[in-house]
Parts: sequence; structure tokens; C-alpha cells
Amino acid sequence: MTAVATGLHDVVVASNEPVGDGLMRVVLSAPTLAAKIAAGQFVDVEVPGDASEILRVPLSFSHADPDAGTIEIVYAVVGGGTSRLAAMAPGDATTIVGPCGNPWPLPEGASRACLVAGGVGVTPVVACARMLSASGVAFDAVVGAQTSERLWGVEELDALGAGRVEVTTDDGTAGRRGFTTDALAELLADGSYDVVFTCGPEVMMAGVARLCRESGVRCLVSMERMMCCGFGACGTCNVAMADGSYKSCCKDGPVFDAEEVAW
Amino acid sequence: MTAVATGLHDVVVASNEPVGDGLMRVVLSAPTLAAKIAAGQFVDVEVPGDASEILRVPLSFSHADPDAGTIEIVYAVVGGGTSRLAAMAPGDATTIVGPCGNPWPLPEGASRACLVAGGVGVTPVVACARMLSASGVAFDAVVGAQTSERLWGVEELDALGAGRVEVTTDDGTAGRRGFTTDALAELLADGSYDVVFTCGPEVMMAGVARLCRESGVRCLVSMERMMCCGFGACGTCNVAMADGSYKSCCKDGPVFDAEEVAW
Amino acid sequence: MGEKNVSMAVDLGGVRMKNPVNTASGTFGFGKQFEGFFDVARLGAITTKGCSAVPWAGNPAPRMCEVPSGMMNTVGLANPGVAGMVEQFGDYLAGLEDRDCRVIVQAAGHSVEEYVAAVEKIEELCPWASGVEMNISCPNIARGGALVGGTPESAAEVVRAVRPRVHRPLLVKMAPVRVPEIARACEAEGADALSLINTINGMSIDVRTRRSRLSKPTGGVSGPAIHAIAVRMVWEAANAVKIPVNGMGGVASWQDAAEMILAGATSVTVGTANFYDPTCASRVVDGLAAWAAEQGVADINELIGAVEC
Amino acid sequence: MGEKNVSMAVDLGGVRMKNPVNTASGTFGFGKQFEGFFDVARLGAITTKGCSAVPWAGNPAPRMCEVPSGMMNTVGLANPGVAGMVEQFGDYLAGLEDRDCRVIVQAAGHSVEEYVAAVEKIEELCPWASGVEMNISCPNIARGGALVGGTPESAAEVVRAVRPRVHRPLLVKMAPVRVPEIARACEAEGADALSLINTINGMSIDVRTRRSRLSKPTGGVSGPAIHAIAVRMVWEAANAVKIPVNGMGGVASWQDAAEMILAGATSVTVGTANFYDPTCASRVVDGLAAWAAEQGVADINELIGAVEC
Repeated sequence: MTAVATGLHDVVVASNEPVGDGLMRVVLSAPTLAAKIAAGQFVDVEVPGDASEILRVPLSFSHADPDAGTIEIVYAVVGGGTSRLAAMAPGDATTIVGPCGNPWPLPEGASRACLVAGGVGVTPVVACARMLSASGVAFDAVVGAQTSERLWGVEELDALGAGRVEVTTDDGTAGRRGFTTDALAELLADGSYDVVFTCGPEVMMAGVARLCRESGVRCLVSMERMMCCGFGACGTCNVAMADGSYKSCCKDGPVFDAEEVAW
Repeated sequence: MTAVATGLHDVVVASNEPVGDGLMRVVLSAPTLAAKIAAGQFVDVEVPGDASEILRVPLSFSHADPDAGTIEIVYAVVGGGTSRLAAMAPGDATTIVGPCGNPWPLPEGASRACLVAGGVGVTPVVACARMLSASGVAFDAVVGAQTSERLWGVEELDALGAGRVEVTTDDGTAGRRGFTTDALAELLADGSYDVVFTCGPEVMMAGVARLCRESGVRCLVSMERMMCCGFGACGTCNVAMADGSYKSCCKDGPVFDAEEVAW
Repeated sequence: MGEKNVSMAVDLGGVRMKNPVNTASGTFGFGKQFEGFFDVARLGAITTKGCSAVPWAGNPAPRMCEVPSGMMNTVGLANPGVAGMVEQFGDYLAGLEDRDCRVIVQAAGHSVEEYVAAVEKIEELCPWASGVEMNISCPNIARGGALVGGTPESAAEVVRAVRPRVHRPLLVKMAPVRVPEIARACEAEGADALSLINTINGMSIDVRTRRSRLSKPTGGVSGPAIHAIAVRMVWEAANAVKIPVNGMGGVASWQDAAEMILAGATSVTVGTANFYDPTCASRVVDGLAAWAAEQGVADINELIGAVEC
Repeated sequence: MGEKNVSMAVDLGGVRMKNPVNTASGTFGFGKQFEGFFDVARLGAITTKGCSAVPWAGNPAPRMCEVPSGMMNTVGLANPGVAGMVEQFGDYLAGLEDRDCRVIVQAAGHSVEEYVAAVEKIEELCPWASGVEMNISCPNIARGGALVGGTPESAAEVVRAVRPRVHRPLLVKMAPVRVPEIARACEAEGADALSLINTINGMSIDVRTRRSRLSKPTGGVSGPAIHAIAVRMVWEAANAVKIPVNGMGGVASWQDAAEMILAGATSVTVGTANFYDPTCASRVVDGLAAWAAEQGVADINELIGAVEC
């Protein structure tokens, strides 16, 4: 369960601009929430304008800055909600529900980690890198995207002190052509990682989980589900577990041990 | 029936600014429609943004300029549709359905007319004044509003050659304190009018109709109804007639002879 | 555009349509009002406003109000009567048939007698009509306003009375209640096709005046708000009977229409969208053809009921 | 603010609420999740997620999708079981009763036996509960998935079996079908109050994959899209029975709640709005009080069923 109670927060858009093809970066002024939300948790954003779309938009964040009182969210413009969010201007006010879900755990005694991000899954991965660097845990990273135009986070990971940052794109327009799992397999080969943190398309995370299992490295995955609330009321964001049970993505997750999950 | 077939027109907002408290004036670039729409007819405007409000907004116009290819609409911001319309900026594109309904008729041999406008009912009345001045029919006018801040059209009527323009407001902040019917009663006293054209709140038009009947002057009223389509398909904009029948506000109206209507 | 590759013709219980797109009674007037928006003959069929044997004035104003993603109406079957329709629009409608667009004339009534009188007038005055649709979602005056088509028994009674008097395809426009039972009852009495759904009864109250926002306590809800409910009912009906289903309810795009077909509808009817998007039905014709081509079928009929459950 | 002038207390079939505002089963968890948003004890009552005698896992993902002005769900009554609820939330819920907020525990089942087992567990383990709500809108496994509460006969059967085992107020959560008949059947079997409406079954299909957008063919539509339909059904139920009605369906504002009261609801329940506007129910409490004062009544009960038709 979330340590800090999930609440409703009035927020104001500080900035909102494109960082890639169909990728936007919004910074929200949300002092109370920025002070208590932790890497791996998410928020549920009210995006006004179209009353026919009643639900909030659940989004992960890349940076919560308690000093600036801001939360940075890099999001993909994929539907009505994110399209309206992309049209919001500095000064526009709305509300967000948060913190939702649980933070990335830092396994006892972990000293070297690898991060694997696919697509907009890079957002919570960058938040994770910030947590690791604050905790003095060394890390490498693999960042995958469809094309160079849809790639974000490499500079951020470098700035956070990543050892190696491997880039893969489906079309080879940046880094190597191929999948994040190809790069991860090589990084795992030297056997120095205590833990892998990953977020991206479910099929990618399943591949990452398999590689980690084969290498005997613990793997933590951040799952995504459609949901109505984000705080355990609706029961719609269920994730199938390997033992045949279901867990709630918002209440029990979004971070799960890869071994728990039925891939 | 409408002489010109009602059609769908792509339009662009040329300007859209306030002309009073809760009163806006939008000019739409709509060349094909501006060339064929006549005073007294109306348009049905698509106002994008909120898919939960599915219907178009029926609005009367104050000026259709075939040379400029524009249609001027002065409207009151009263609901979701007109609020979204008020937020549209020059260059924004949308569609309008029109021409809807029938024009103000110009009675055979009429040489002097009086116009009576209440609230935003002034919009089709200004269009009527333009028709009269183009036809060389002399006219006076009474314009009523709640307050001076909600008054529009006096300068336009003067510029169009109105003889007298009497202003009434509920609070006396402009012209005389009172109702348009008070002013109309005096104007009718000199017995020189062949016809009265009126648009405004139904209770006001009922009073105007009564005064005209007492003075034996023909009275033409522009009725307003909630409607779904504006071109005779939905059957929801019925107006009760004195003979007990119903007529369609969009197909048979919006202009009716006051004597036809059940007040 | 793959339209040319795909056969779009469908047979709605004997009404042979060149494509599956139809218009809902009461949302398309008598067709002519839409010629200023598009060539109405592009449609597979149109359905006229419901007509009774004699003209009806309908209900007082207000007859409509808006609800979230929809609207409510209480027009009350106002119509010029079959003879009045023929006088005003008979030549246009006969011409539409000549233009290869099927015309389905809807019959309205409040009792078995009124339905019989209406269809007899239609048989007498509308030789050009390809089909007759009987709207059994009307209040039954003899039964204190309960829907004529509100139970399998009452639906069967009126279909049984009308069927022998209709010498062309007979469609039954169902109320959105007890769908599988009533669908089977109408099929058993000889209906050639089922049209559903009609509007869903709703109520909207002005909380300051404490009065209905309509001139009657309740009205029919239509529009996108009820689309998912309509798709489910069409799916239930198509699974309950062998006769074809004419699917409608909040169809505002080709995607909505494709859902109806996948749920089991042989034809798809555009209703409320005609009011605010008057070229919608025409665009649905094109959108369905392109979708069928994308789906890789040779005939749109292959997609009827093709939802995988 | 005229709240102080108006008595807001209502009696929902023996559940004495300090104000008419309740929350819908399955939209408010077990209440505790909302303490971070507002003081839950401000509400007249809350209704728990439906619980069965043993835990149920529920349906696979996806369990929800959006529809215009609403959503659809197929959670499948996933719940920790009565004992699991008591273990996790029993102290909180008992405390809520001490804070003068009534707790109504909902019982779920797929057969008469499962309902009986559920209410017996509730009677055994939930002494603090002010009422039991039986959700009869579940699929009846013994009858091939037909709704337990889909006909007056099947509704009567299950209420008859459960009634003698419930020693506190018994509410019946009705399916949105055949409302007057089923309402009378439940009243005849001894229900103390009726809760309606439950979600309306809908279907949404991805037209490219030809599959349901949910893990099941259909799901329950809720939200503003169905509000007008819900108000009509509440009005029908209130006019059909003498027992009080707990009105719900797309209530997202005090105005929506006031409509329910005018239509005949004794209490008003906020459902889907809890998901996207988690302080909604608390604002409805204030809004209703201000509205009642504006309407010039001394007691909110004067406004129940006060719509003028």
C-alpha cells in the first residue's frame, strides 16, 4: 500500500513543450505533491475541455523537484486526454490525484543496476535513475525507441551519472538498429548487475524478464494498465500473477518483481 | 419553405470580440453563404471542443456581407456552446449549416416600419434594418436591454438611417428605465407605421403583438426555439399557432405574423 | 480506397440495399431536406418519419433537451399522415427508388386498429415503397400508455394483426426492452427484419422549477450516449433470431456502424447524427467500404456478426 | 448557506442517514481509500464493494474501457470475501459507524445458495453494519448467465430466500430492467428499500481486431451517459412501491442528486464520479443542503418525489 495517502492537488502548468515526435514534456507546479511523491509512483491528471471523456489520465513522472515544487512528466500524445494535455499552456490550472501506486524499491545491498526503457516507458526509468544516483548506486541504461525522433532521456541519464547508455531504435536512426533486449543481453553478459529496472511495452518487459531470469538477476518491472481511479477503488487495473491470482496495478503496483508476473 | 437549399459550409473565424457584458460579436468568413442568406434567416453553428454537447448552436445574424464574404453574429454567452464559441480565435475553422428558416418578409407597399428589439433579439433586428434601408423603407426603432452594459445595436441602427431610436433598460443605466413596450406605445400613437418587426423575449413579443393589434398595425415576430437540426428534420422546434395547430420554427419560421401565434 | 473490390449490397429481409446504410425514422425527415447536403441516393435506403392513417399534431414545446453526449425528445409522433406525406413527398420518394435508394415507410400507431389503418393507407398510397417499418415503441393508449411493444405478448399481437395486410417486406422497430424475447416473438409472427434500438426512455428535471425539461415527464434518449447499449442489444437480437437486424443507436461514424455490423446488423442506420452532422450517413457509406476492404473481405456480408467472442 | 435551516436526515428503510448521500458499491472501495480526499464521515452512508462468502478473483484484463460521457466495466465482482473485508477493513468500517456514517455491506452471489452464504457471513462477521444490500444484477450461473434479478419471478425467489436470514435493513440492488414489476416483486418479498440503477449492459468492439474492448463480450455502462435513463427508472420505481428508493446512475453533481430526489429517491448514491472526481460525494452533501434551503423547505424529505408532472 502507498505510504502517503493519495490526495487531490491543485496544479498549474509551468511549461509544456514537445521533446520529440508525439512526445511532450509538461512541468506542473505542485509543491505539496512534489515534496512527497517518490520515483516509480504516478499521478492521475484531470485534463479539462471535453466532458465526454470523463476519466483522468494516469501518467508516470520523470522528475519530482521538492525545491522547485514541480513535477516533470514526459508523455506520448496518443489519445483525447493526452491531446488536450498537449494543448494546455503555461498558467493553465487543473487538478491531479496522487501519489498513486508504490515507488521503485531499492533492493537491500544493491550496488550496480541496469535500467531498460522502451518508448515512453523511459519516463519512470529516468525517475529511477535519479533515485539510484541519489543513493550512490551505479547504473547503466538501455533506451529504445521506434525512431530517433521518438527518443528521449539519453542526456538526462548521462547527466545523472549513467555508466553506459545504449540506444536502440527500430529503424536504426539512432544508436543500433534493433531491440533493447539485444543490448541488454550483452550488458548482462559481464554479470555485474544486482538488479534490473524496466518500463516499456509489455512484450519488451517480458523479454527483459526472461533475460534476467536466465542471468539470475532480479528484475523489477513497472506495469501499465487502463484504470478508472488510480487509488484502489475501481478494481479495473488488474495484473495477472504467475500464481494465477490478480493484483492491482495501482494499489499493489505499478512496480512488480518480474517473477511475480504471468507473462 | 426556404428558397435556397440549406447546406453545410466551411467557415473561418475572422474576428470574435466582446461588444458588451456577456455579448460577443463574431465575424465568420463564409463567402458562399454570405452571398445567399437573407435577413431574418439563421445559421446552425458547429462549436468544437466538447463532444458531450453534440448539437449545433442556432444563431441569428446581424449582417451578411456578400462583398466581404462575411457573416456577422452578435450573440449572448449563455451556455456551453456559446462559451466555447466565445473562446474561438481568428483563424479557427468550423462549419455552419445554413441558410436556415425564412427571411423577414417586406409587406407589399410598406413605407414606414418600426423595429422592436429586446436583449440579444437585436441581432436579427439589425439585419432587418439593413434590409429596410436597402429597400428605401423608413424606420424607427426601440432597443431594450437589462443594462447599458448589455446594450448593442443603437449605433448600427442610426448608421442605417433610423429615424428615431428609443432605448430602454430595466435599470435605467441607458435611455429610459422601463420596457420596450412603453416606448413602442408612444411611437404607435402617431399612427404612421405600416408594419412592426420584433425579436426578443417571448413575453416582450407578446406585448408588442398586443399593442400592434390594438393599433391595427401588422406585426412580424421572429421566434426562438430549442432545436436539433435547423432544417426541418427533427420536428422539435414547434411553435403553437392561434388555430391550435403547430408550425415549425425552422421550416415555417422563424418569422411569423403575430396574429398566427398563440401567445 | 478499396471500395470497388468489396461487394457492399445487403438484403434486409427482402429490402435489397446497394449498401448497408439507412437513416432512422424521425431523424431524416422525408429525405428531401438532405439533398442540399449530399446526394441522398448514395444511401442504401432511407426510412421516413413515422406516419399514421391521419395527421397527428404531436406534443407541445419543449420537445427536446440536451443530455451528456446525447439528447432527449418528446416529439410525440407528429406527422402529416400517410396521405399528407404522399402529397408533399410522394414524387420525391418514388424518384428516390428510381435512383436505386430503397424507401422504407414507417407506420405509427397507438393501438392495433391504428397500426392496421396506417399500413392499409401505406399499401394503398405508397406503391413505390420497398418496405414498411412498424414502430411498436409507441405508448398503447388502450393500455394506459404502456409500450405497444413492451412485452413479447403485446408485440406479437400487433405484428400478427398487421402482417397479413403488408404485401412487401415488414420491419418491426423494437423498443429497447426484453430484446431476445420480443425479437423471437416478432420473428414468430412473420416479421421480415427487426430494427433496433429505438430511443431509451429518460427523464431530465430542472431542479429549480422542479419540472421536467420536456413538455412530458419523460422522453427518448438518443445519440452517442446510448451507442454501447445499442450495440449490445443488436448483438442479443442477432443471436436470438434468424431474420436480419437493422442496427441503430448513436451511430455517428463509420466505426460506430462497423461495430453494429460486427455485432450482427445486416444494415446500419444513422439517426441523431443526421441533426448535427448532416453529411454523416454519406461518409459512413465510404468509411464502411474502406473498412471492409481493409478487413480483406470480398463481401460486406462476411463481416455481419463477425465479432470474435 | 442555508444548511442549518434544513433537516437533511432521511430513513432509508431503517438505515437512518444524517443526510441523503451514499456511495455506490464497487466505486468507493471500502471507504478508507477516500479518507485522503475528504472526511468520509461527512456522508450519510457508504456502501461497500460487493462481497461473497468466499473471495472471488474476478475477470481478466481489460476490465474497463471508455464510452462517450461514461465508461464500461467487467470487473466480475472481484472481492476479498466477507472475512477478507472484515480482516482488512472491519475496524475502519465499525469506526465509520461510530462516526455517524452508516455502513451498508453489499452481498454478491451467482445463485440463491451463494446469496444465502454471503448474507449469513455478513450477519456473523459484520455486527456493526447498518444494512445489507443484495446485488441481484449478477449473472445466474444455474440459469446460463441470465441475470438473477432479470425477471420478477427470479428476483422474488432470491429475495424470499435471503430475507429471513437478514436481521437488519435489507436493500435490493436492482438491474435496470422491467423496473416497476421487479420493484413490486422485491417489495412483496419484504425488501426494506430498493437501490437502482445498476450499470446498463453494453458492448464496445474494436473494429480492426473485431474483438470486444473488454475481456468479456459485454460490460456495464455507467457515468453521465446513463443519468437521464437512471432518473426515469428511479421515478418509475418510486411510483411503483411504498418502500424507499436509493437512487443512483451517473450522479456527478448536486444537481444530478437533486434530480434523483425530485424523481422519488430517499437517498442518492454517487458512483462512477468517485473515480475521476473523488471529492464529489462530499460536495454533493453541501450542494443538496444549499439547494433544499433555496427551495424553501424545512426538511429534505419534503422534496422527495416533488417533481411536478
